Amino acid sequence: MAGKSLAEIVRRIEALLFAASRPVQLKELMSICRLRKRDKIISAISELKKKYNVEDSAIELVELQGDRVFLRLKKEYHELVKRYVRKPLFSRGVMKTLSFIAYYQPVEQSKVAIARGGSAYRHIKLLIEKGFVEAEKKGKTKILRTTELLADFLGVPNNPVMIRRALESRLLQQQAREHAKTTKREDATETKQNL
Amino acid sequence: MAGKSLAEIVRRIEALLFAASRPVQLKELMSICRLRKRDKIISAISELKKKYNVEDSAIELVELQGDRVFLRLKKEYHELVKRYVRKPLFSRGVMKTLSFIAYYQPVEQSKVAIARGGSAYRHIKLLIEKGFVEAEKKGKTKILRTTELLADFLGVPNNPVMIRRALESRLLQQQAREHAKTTKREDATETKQNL
Amino acid sequence: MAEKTVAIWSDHRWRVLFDVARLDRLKVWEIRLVEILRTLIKELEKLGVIDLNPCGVALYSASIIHRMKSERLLKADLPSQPREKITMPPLPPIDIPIQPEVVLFTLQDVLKSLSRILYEENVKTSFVEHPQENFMLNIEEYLVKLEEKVEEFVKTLQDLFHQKKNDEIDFRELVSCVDRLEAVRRFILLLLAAARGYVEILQDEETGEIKVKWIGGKELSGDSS
Repeated sequence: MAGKSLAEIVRRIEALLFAASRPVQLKELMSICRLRKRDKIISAISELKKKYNVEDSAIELVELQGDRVFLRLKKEYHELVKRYVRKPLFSRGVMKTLSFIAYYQPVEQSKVAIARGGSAYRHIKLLIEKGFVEAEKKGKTKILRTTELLADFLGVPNNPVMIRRALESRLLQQQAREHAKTTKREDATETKQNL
Repeated sequence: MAGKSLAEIVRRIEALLFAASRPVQLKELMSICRLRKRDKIISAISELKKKYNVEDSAIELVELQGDRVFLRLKKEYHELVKRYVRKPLFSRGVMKTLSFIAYYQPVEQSKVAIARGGSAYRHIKLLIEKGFVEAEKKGKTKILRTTELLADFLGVPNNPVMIRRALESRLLQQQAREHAKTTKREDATETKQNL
Repeated sequence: MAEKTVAIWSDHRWRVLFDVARLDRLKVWEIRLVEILRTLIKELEKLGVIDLNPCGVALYSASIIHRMKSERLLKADLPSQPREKITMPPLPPIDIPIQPEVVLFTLQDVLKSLSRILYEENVKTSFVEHPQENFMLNIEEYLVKLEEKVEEFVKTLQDLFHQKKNDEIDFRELVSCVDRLEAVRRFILLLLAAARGYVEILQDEETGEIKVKWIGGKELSGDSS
């Protein structure tokens, strides 16, 4: 595709990033554009950034470790949009299995099944399919780890310690929120009684 | 949200359209923007159109019948992108149900279920959700039709007769091509044997 | 005396000692041999009789179980530890931000599944009727189109005869590599071409083969360039 214009390269990259809904490797972008050199891809990405990374956009184009780019919804719109998107990606059960793996990784599949029950196997299959977990065979069982994709979503480097810390801090935030709610409710009751 | 700027309304609409990956009703857009009047939404949509409906874009914003808007990948990039997207299609079963409805429409839901089995109801739900099929109540059953969105996907006018004819003629062409291939192959084998 | 001890043979508490045939299927680490033997001895003492037959069987089973335990110990087959319990802090479910799920398919995919439904699977479709098509035929338009098609076809025939440098060809050549519908279409056009005097259609009485002969005159050798 040496003859293809920069505009066409930009469009192809945009097409792949839009449809993939995941971080895409530079290699894949080179393949879809039939280009052997990175420089044209890099300049096409800068062009796309001009379109998306402006203040007036709900979508952003981010570059991630490991030569990957990701077209995603800006964080501040997640909560807002969630109510209108009919099918969340994972059920609550699957998300709990994911957080278990993330917290205890690297962890044997059999241990996940003991802790999370029989349906854990189905959850794990789905999580692998969607690219959030990867499995490595070891004897009779499998060792599970979360992937870079999850680290990206949590906004931390892909390293078990950092991921655990991120989860712990989320847990603390959640507890604080719940505590605040209870206190507020108690205060309200007290005020009522005092009236 | 009367105080919210047009820019924020545009961003919210973009966020919902991006995340939903389906045609979204104006009503939903009004709700996410907490607006009671359509005019602001309409002007926000025009703003978004300026961003997407330009030549240099692989994504387009289309308005569909029934006050719906859809942010989608341009048709010419589907084939190209399909290889790189992990789960690009509806499952085989859903595709069969869709092509069955396209071919026999308007068709009663109960008949689709007889022909395609019990899981047809799940398929139909998904197809309606994604905007490829629409249902109209008629007595105890529903009459199913494919939508403008599908006709657009297939590149034919949205009219049952035209869709069926288009499908039939393409099928015949395909069979002729396959027949020609087989004959050619047989001829080649014969020539080899005669040598 | 034997009747008194029958109850002992069948009591589930000591079953493991009297069901000799099952010995090799036992999970030996789960058997509390000393406890079982003590209760058995107490029971026998209560009866106040000594029946050497069950005592012998029990002794034999006990010794086998004991031996099995010793052998397993040598093989380092230690009794399994109770499963390690994983104490889990109340982790919040990880909420994955919304990812769009773009559905991609093409006409080719629809055709593939349609041909599976129509030709490969035995799908019950006989009850599905196509709605009446609003078939408005415009005769004039139809005739104009037909004339155009005949003209096109005659031109193709002319080129074909010219290429072959022969004024007779086999009808089969005209319809090889096309589907049934196209073959019918070509046959009808051929009849029309014959009616207009461009070709003659001859059938060999013996073989039944159909030959097409160009009788369009000058056009064949003439001006196809």
